[in-house]
Amino acid sequence: MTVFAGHLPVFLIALPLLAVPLLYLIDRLGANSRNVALLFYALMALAAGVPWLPGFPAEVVAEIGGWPADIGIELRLDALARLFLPVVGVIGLLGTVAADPGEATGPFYPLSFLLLAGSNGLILTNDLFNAYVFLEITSISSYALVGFRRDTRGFESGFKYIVVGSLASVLLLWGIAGLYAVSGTLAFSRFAAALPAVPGRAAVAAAVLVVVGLLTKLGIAPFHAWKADALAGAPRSVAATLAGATVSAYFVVLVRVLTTVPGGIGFGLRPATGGFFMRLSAYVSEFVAAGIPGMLILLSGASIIVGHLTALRQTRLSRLLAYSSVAHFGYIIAGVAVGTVPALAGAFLHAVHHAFMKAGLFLFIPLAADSAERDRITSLTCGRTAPALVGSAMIFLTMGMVGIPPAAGFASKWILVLETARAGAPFAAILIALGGAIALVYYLRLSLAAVGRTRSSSPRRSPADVRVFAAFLVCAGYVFVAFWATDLLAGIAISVAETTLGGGG
Amino acid sequence: MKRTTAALIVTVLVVLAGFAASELPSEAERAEPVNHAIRSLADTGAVNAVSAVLFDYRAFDTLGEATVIITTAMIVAFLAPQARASMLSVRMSGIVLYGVVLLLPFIAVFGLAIMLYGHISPGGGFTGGVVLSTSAVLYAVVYSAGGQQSYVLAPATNKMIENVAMTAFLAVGFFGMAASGAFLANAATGIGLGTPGSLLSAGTIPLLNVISGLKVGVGLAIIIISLFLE
Amino acid sequence: MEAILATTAFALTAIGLYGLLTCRHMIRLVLCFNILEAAVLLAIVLLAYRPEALAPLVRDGEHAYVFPLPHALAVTAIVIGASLTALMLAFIVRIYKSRGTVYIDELKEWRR
Amino acid sequence: MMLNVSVALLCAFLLLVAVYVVVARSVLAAIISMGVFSMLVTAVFVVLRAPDVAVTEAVIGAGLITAFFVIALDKTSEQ
Repeated sequence: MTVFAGHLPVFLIALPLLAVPLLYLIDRLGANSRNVALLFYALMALAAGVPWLPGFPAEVVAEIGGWPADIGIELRLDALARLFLPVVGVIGLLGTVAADPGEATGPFYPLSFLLLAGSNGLILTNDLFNAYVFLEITSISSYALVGFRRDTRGFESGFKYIVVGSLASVLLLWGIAGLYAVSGTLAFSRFAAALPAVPGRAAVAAAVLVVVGLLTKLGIAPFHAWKADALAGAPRSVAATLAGATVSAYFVVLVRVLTTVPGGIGFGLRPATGGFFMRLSAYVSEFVAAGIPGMLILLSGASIIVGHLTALRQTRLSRLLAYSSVAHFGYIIAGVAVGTVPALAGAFLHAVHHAFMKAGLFLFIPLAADSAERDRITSLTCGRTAPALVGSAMIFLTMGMVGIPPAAGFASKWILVLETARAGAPFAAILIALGGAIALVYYLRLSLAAVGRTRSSSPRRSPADVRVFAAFLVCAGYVFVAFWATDLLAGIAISVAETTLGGGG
Repeated sequence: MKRTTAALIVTVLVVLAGFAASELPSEAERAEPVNHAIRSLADTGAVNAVSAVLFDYRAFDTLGEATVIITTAMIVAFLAPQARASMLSVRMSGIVLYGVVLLLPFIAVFGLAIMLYGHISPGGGFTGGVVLSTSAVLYAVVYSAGGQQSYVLAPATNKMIENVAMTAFLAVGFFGMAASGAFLANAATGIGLGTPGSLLSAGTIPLLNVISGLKVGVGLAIIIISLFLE
Repeated sequence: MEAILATTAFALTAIGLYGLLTCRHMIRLVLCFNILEAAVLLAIVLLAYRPEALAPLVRDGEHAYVFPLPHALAVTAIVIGASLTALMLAFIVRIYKSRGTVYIDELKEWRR
Repeated sequence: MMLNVSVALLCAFLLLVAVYVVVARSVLAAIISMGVFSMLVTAVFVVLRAPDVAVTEAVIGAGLITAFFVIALDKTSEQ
């Protein structure tokens, strides 16, 4: 068990890479590579769950080439990785299973595996530059998958995504160079020891560049302009993977940077006293003084406002969901910026819940729209396969997005509101609560439009439909089960947050 | 965007960056980073310390980097239309044709040399691979002018080499894992490091040099030829 | 000398960013990305430089050598940058084929 | 001192070429000056005693990428 456990981080990255020549070989032999790809992907998702088995060590460190972190690269399977590996694996699997066989031609499955390898690498690596390399693998595969339909819209949104993503990469590279210049190391686990506890201007600027690069990849306002185009131009199953799995991997790197670089998070904002305007000016000066957490709080507030208000005006479901993602990552980043253990736990919990809810809603589109192109909210219906079930599951998922009780989104959002308020960022708390109200308006509109209208044309059922249906139901089922398992999940999230804050800083 | 606005934004950003960089910690305050060059000869047997970092200390980065090339080649080949298109409409003169034929072996040998001597002298797998791909592309461009397509290696062969190289890279990694317990291990596997400076030294580094060179060269050849076919 | 080169790296970044913000032609946009990339590479390689240190071709233990790690990072970044450039250009060619323009402000998806 | 002056000249030339890449009327001129730019960056790498980076930049930056650009320009300017 221990020998295997020590190798698991490497296997989680190397086996998806090995899948690329494997699929090529199967194609050459003339067999259908699709089923093999799905089987292999399912195995990888299962492998991502292995660290949860009893008896698995709490932290596994795999030194690549036998070199320790200061001269080589280390993979580290810690609590944070343990939490997010299954999320990435399962949602990636759902997206791959749900792929339309007409669209999933050519290098689709190899690219899915590269996406998985990149995401797993991002989650596992303990080295900033190695994270950059995996970020590029992940990004390049997602650029390609966004343009995969080879139509004008796909190409244009793909190109926009590439331009913004490359700019983010350049910023990230500058930040990496800066952090190496001030600390002399690239390993996350060594930044704290290599930098003074009160970092100088150069260290903060380098960390800000890295953080801004990652926020751009996450799609936080004002760096979110690419997100709606990319998610609307991509094939639906790919959009589910990108909005759920890939983003989670970027988020893990962001958390690793913030918890290991001095001046990141881990100290709360001080609550201000006095009258409203006094408090407001105190907040403004404190944001400046608070450095990176202050910047994160400001950006998260901007994301919540911009995301929800733009989502309100959308007529197409995929764009609505993309802007809603912007707002929800605003919530998550607010929790991260506050930086206390419960707030961070709330952020992790919401990131996991949001990944499943958003993936589920993206999978709703192929069930509800006539064709891939037409996802206008007013033209959606509840689908060919079991309309009542699809309709109620969709309503359940939207309840999760808004944060209404018997759905999973409620608990995590509640924790975020309470903890941001308690830790001295009441504006963020108010915005999160207000955002829920705005979200209620547009999700209600979606539900009213989609439910109660059955398809007039003759029902057409294809095997692909059944697979999308199954993947969609898995997401909805997660949202249902997770609500009743809130205590368990919150406990896990709190222990992850404790180790993340304690181990890094 | 208006030019003045752009200039203003850029000025503000650069002033901020300069302000930040003006406070770089001095040599005394900062922990001196590890200098791999001090230990690389003993650890890996490679004279070229950059090669030692690329293919031993941080070989995982290199695996990722080669994967990036493979991904790009896959995508660009997929984006290029499947229908046959002419590469260049002009026909090359005889002088060009014979000149290229004379030149090609030299370019190929040069690329191979850069690749094989990567652990001894500057250069290495990536550079050598690019030079090799240049020769393949030169051949394809010159001899495909005027409509007829001809390649040194057919696109299908290119693809096969790429996948074989990918498997080989991972196989070297798993060999290290089996022999010493660490993925991509080199000296720890018990492989002899040889005499520093000779061709067969530095353990797995020359092997990885050749593998990544093939991968990069073939990948870039696929990319350029696909761009031509667009 | 380090100060001159550091200033050059910052100035190149400024030029590249300015070009990114003002250029309409997509190919020129990609050129600007390459300038930005070169600026970062310059900064990274500059981190490795120490006066009086030799190039990292180790002959014996008596000399001081420049740091090989940033060089390796720079080589990796160059190759990744080349891949990104190829990808962007492939997308540009496809956009030209289907839309008939090379100017970003004439793309529909960008104006929403 | 000699070195400083020559590096300063090199950098000034580098910046000039970069500005020309951004402002040049014709895209082809910009692409070709990008090749020149890469060669100048290569020279800087040699000065900084980074032969590996210099070789890679010369082969990829000045050779390969210029070829990419020329092909792409050719493909986007045909009627």
